[in-house]
Amino acid sequence: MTIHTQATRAESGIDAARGLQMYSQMARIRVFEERVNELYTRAIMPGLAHLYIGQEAVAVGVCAQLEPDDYITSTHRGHGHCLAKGAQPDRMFAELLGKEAGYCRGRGGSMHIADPATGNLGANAIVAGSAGVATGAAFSAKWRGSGQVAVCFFGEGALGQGVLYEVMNLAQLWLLPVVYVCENNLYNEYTHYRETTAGEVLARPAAFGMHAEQVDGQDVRAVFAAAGRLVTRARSGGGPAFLQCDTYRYRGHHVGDINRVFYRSKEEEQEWMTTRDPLARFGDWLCRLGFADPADLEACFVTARHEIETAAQFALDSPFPDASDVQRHVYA
Amino acid sequence: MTIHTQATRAESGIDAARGLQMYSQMARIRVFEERVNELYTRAIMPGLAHLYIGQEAVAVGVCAQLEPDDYITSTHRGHGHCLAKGAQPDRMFAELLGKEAGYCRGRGGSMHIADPATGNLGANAIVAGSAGVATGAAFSAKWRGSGQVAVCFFGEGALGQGVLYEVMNLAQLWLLPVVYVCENNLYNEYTHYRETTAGEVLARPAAFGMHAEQVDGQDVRAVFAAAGRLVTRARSGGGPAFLQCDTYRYRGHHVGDINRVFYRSKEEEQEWMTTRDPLARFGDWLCRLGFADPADLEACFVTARHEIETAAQFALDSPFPDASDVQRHVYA
Amino acid sequence: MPETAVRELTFAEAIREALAEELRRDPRVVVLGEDVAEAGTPFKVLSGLVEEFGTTRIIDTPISEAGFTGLAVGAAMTGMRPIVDIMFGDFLTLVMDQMVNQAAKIHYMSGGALQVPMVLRTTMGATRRSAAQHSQSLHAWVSHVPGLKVVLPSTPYDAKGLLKSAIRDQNPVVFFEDKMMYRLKGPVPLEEYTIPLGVADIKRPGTDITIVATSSMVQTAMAAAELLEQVGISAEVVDPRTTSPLDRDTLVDSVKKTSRAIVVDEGHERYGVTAEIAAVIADGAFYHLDAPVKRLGAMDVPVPFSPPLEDVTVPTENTIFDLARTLCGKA
Amino acid sequence: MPETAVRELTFAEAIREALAEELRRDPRVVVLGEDVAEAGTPFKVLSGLVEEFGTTRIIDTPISEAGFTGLAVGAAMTGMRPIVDIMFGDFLTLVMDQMVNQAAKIHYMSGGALQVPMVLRTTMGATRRSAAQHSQSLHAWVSHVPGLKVVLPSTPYDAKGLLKSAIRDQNPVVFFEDKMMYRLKGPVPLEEYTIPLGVADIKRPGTDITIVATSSMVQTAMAAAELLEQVGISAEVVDPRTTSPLDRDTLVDSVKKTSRAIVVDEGHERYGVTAEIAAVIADGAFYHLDAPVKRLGAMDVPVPFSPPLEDVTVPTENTIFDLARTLCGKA
Ligand SMILES: Cc1ncc(C[n+]2csc(CCOP(=O)(O)OP(=O)(O)O)c2C)c(N)n1
Ligand SMILES: Cc1ncc(C[n+]2csc(CCOP(=O)(O)OP(=O)(O)O)c2C)c(N)n1
Ligand SMILES: [Mg+2]
Ligand SMILES: [Mg+2]
Repeated sequence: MTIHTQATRAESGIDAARGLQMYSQMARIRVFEERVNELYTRAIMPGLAHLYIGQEAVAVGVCAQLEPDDYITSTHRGHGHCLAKGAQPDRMFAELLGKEAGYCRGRGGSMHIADPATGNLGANAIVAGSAGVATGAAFSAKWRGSGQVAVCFFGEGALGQGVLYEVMNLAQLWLLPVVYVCENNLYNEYTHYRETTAGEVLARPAAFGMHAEQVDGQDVRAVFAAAGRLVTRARSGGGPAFLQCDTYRYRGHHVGDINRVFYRSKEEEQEWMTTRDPLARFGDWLCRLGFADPADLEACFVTARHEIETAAQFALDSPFPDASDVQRHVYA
Repeated sequence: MTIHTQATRAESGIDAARGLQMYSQMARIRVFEERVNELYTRAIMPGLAHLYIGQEAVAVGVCAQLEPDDYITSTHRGHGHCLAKGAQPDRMFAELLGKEAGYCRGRGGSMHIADPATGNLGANAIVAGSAGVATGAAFSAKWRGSGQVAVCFFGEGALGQGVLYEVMNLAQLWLLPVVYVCENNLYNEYTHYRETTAGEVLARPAAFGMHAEQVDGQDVRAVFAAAGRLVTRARSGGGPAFLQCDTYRYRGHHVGDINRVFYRSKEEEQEWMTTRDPLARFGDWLCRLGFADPADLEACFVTARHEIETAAQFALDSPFPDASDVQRHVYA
Repeated sequence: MPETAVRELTFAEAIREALAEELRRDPRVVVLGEDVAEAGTPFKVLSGLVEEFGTTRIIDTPISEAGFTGLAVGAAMTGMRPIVDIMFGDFLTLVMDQMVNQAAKIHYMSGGALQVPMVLRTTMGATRRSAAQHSQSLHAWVSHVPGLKVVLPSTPYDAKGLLKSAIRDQNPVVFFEDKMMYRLKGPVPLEEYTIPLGVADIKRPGTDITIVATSSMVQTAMAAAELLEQVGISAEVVDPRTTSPLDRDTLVDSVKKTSRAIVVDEGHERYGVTAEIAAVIADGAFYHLDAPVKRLGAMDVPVPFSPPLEDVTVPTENTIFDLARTLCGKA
Repeated sequence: MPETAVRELTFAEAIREALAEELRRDPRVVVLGEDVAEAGTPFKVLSGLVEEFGTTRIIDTPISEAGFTGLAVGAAMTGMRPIVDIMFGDFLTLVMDQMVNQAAKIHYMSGGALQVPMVLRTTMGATRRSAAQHSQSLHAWVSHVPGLKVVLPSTPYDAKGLLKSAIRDQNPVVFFEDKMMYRLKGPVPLEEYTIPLGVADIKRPGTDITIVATSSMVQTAMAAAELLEQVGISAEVVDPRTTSPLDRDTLVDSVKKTSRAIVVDEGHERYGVTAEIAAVIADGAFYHLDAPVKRLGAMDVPVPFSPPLEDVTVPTENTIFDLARTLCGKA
């Protein structure tokens, strides 16, 4: 078990093109989520949404190491993973608005976006609910000899669910090509993870003899480097691994969670946003190495805003499903 | 995390009286189980039974450290735990035969014997099924400030069940007075535990920061010593602990499991029975220290045989419950 | 309802008051669940309790439904009266072993020696745009299990009185709260009262047709009854209040009087609560029925997220009204 | 049954043969469960399969029902056709989240994009002296869940044909085998055949009363029908074979003909399968019924260990016989 917190440039293997690509992906996620928040606040979006703002480096760093046909599974806080794995914002917005043009034809909504075409086996509204699915996809990949890898994204709250331990044991026993990515954003809803989690997180996978690493989840280069190692290892038959990414959600647990002082301080939020912002840090690095200048970074945001706006408009203009269609897709 | 395999005399704190008491308790369990086997083979006992023969040192070593009002929970292989905690063979046989005089008035049978008067909260036919119950009893003891300790007995197969990890996390978080006693008899039914268990057993509790020890479960002195440490620790507010006892069941998974060569060799069985038998080893030690002579040991068996025979006869002569009574006790 | 000083409380407030009173009354009562303490649950139903009772009585847990429910079973067996909070009824899937193989059976399996006085509070109900894994009404499952009692209050008054009885019961009780009713207001007496488990309540008397409804569907049925009155049909609305035990006699007697019945419940229709109640009525009132007993459950589809789809999956006052009119031959 | 070369197979052999044929036919089929390989399960139903297909197809798992069922869901979504073995139906409690929140809903929640072609085989049935945690018949729960199909074969012939269809189905299917029937013998054709899911079978034609029965209760109903014949009552025995989908029309048509019905099932009676079927019949055949539709489920008690107690908890040919005689006015 090794712990890495910083990746050298060589290790990370990020060149200018790749760097800008990753930066724009992160910008896209942030702009997407801002727009979701706005749609919700303006009471245009039904239900709830759990925003990924602040955690962008995790999804982007990991997914940048995946092939298009590699699998991911996601959580209630899934928009970032979907986008990073290749989903398009227009069909995502359509799904969030319950429109027929959505990835799930409006049946799923924010917490259930699935997109088999990009290897996304679905977000999941049950905490740890996709641990079995991801492990099974890895089982299938190994069994079929397809060379695919599965990544299971989950929050540290999922460490409370027994099924996670059951499948980690299976994955290690059978050396399945699955990487468990634990996004430790410090909170299970409104409770600090230290109040719910005895011992050290990495000791949990280690209990099954599983290779486990920890990275600074606000440093996309570190995430990218670690994910690269673990995905390559899994793909080449080295078995499963566990990657703890230390991160932070800037906003509420969900869009309606506005008054947060009863569980975390404004200072803490401020500290993470100002000193550890994944976009700011990565942007700085890109500029320092001459891979980009501030105008390039701003251009990424401009492009993202344009794309997201067009996508949102598409979704807003799209029709709802026909109510007479409600009984379709119960059975295949 | 410390690993002990041998206890010195001083550590074990066993004197002649205590030693002979523990030896007779082990003899009683063995003779009880032999009689169960016979009742089953002669088709007198309904259902199935999972015999404890070979594992006597675990139940006796642990329960000898418990107060009468301390709690235990048990498993499908539960007769040894019941007897060691103070249950009487007559009402146990009655239960096994489905008689009204049984501990559960015949409603429970072999896999569900419970006896609140001796702190026994019940055997359980769900693997790991009593992990929650034991942890809750410890929660209750701590909450009520009663000074009681709960011991959760389970086979190594229970390491496959997620709920065990959920409650170990709770027990450690809240420092509950519970000792998880894992009887590793090498097999989950007909499958070797190495094929079902990735990594090392003790790393599992350690993952939650829980104190964990391993002992030779065929050495009742070692079990007694370790249990003493962990029970005292729990009782004095030190929190939960995990005790792995390496042991072996001499007979089949259940009474009907006669042909075992497809999953384990006769040599292996022979080896355990001849070189590590808990009664033989403890008897030798008692004699070596002058606490007993062979005649004393034989006398324990004679007494046990007499007690068990009387108990079995009582049960055989007892009436079945009245069928008209079948709907009682569904609700309290 | 007894004649006494009353105020208007919301459904959530009534539940909170029942909990507070029982926490005050009996030191063995504790509440366990995710975000129950400072957060007071995501629905804010428990807001303020931790301030009065502290974190030793209102206990935040990890996201371990099976674990803390199992812990509650053991605590209940050994002298406490735990109340477990399962945030969404959909997560009952995770605690079925603890509730069904452990809690429900221990009293019987021990021949009466052990008891499990615990309450599992959870939610039900769709149309909240929460999609398929946060909208289920799974009370049929637990109603099927001998050893469990199952409560489905439909008003603030019933919620308070039934919850207090559930907490004092010596058996494991599953208590379902429809999320959509938390803000519903209704009269609740200032004085202490309890409502026994197993007694149905005639929410509105009538002569032409009986509408048996559970939980929030009682509200929907009451609205339908108003509409029916306008077309000259007198509907009796009967609320069983507990599906287990089920007050068979009150249901059957009502239908013997009206000779027609519709059973409305928000669980899926197939193999759901409407099936049991309809079967009981069709049998018990057979010789008095002028029309087949009809059922309106939730549509047999996973609950869709999209609002126009979700809205057609649950019974409404209009679907009840239309069906009742047809049954009464006045459509 | 088609006219072709037949032999007598036991129920267990028929299941094993179905599995072997499908394992041969489709390389995507694998079997996962506890002690399924060398041990061939404690019931020996899978004996010999590992010898032919090896441990990459017949896979022993840890005692992790939720874990390996969840794994099967993911494998099914990604190109395999796993068959999961849950030793005792009582352990369904442990896999409800995987089956209900995951397997059953994924196709719908994804708007049709994903499919979960898997089979969960498990057992049911009491009177084996296995006590309350190893004797339950919990098929009502899964029958309540849209997205799942539920199969309850009653003969070796049906078991083979239905299991083959279940394995080829694109949906998650729960397949219940009554432990008490494993040694039951019956004719099974040598030639390949399948039986579609959702088609009831009239096991015995009759004119005076319809006995709808599931799983091993079909055998009990057949025995009761023999007894009834001796007293001049002609009973039609109808086996739905699948509770979901339910072949409503065949059931209702039979009762329209006979005008009387008893529904027999080994799950608990309250909120069980008998409720749904009785409600469907009481509604669909309302204008043809000469007597109320009666139900015989297992008694609503945890299954007791003691033989004289256990024996009175399940319907028998005598209880069916007595009830049918009373219903037909010939008691
Ligand atoms: C099994 C289950 N229990 C409870 C919930 C309610 N819930 C939704 S999100 C959440 C907290 C999850 O925390 P974490 O896993 O750390 O993810 P994060 O929200 O921080 O991204 C809870 C308790 C749920 N969805 N599923
Ligand atoms: C949840 C659950 N799954 C499967 C079983 C069937 N079963 C009974 S005992 C057993 C093996 C248990 O092995 P272990 O825990 O090591 O105990 P041992 O029999 O060796 O004492 C199994 C799989 C069960 N009773 N409960
Ligand atoms: Mg978190
Ligand atoms: Mg073992």
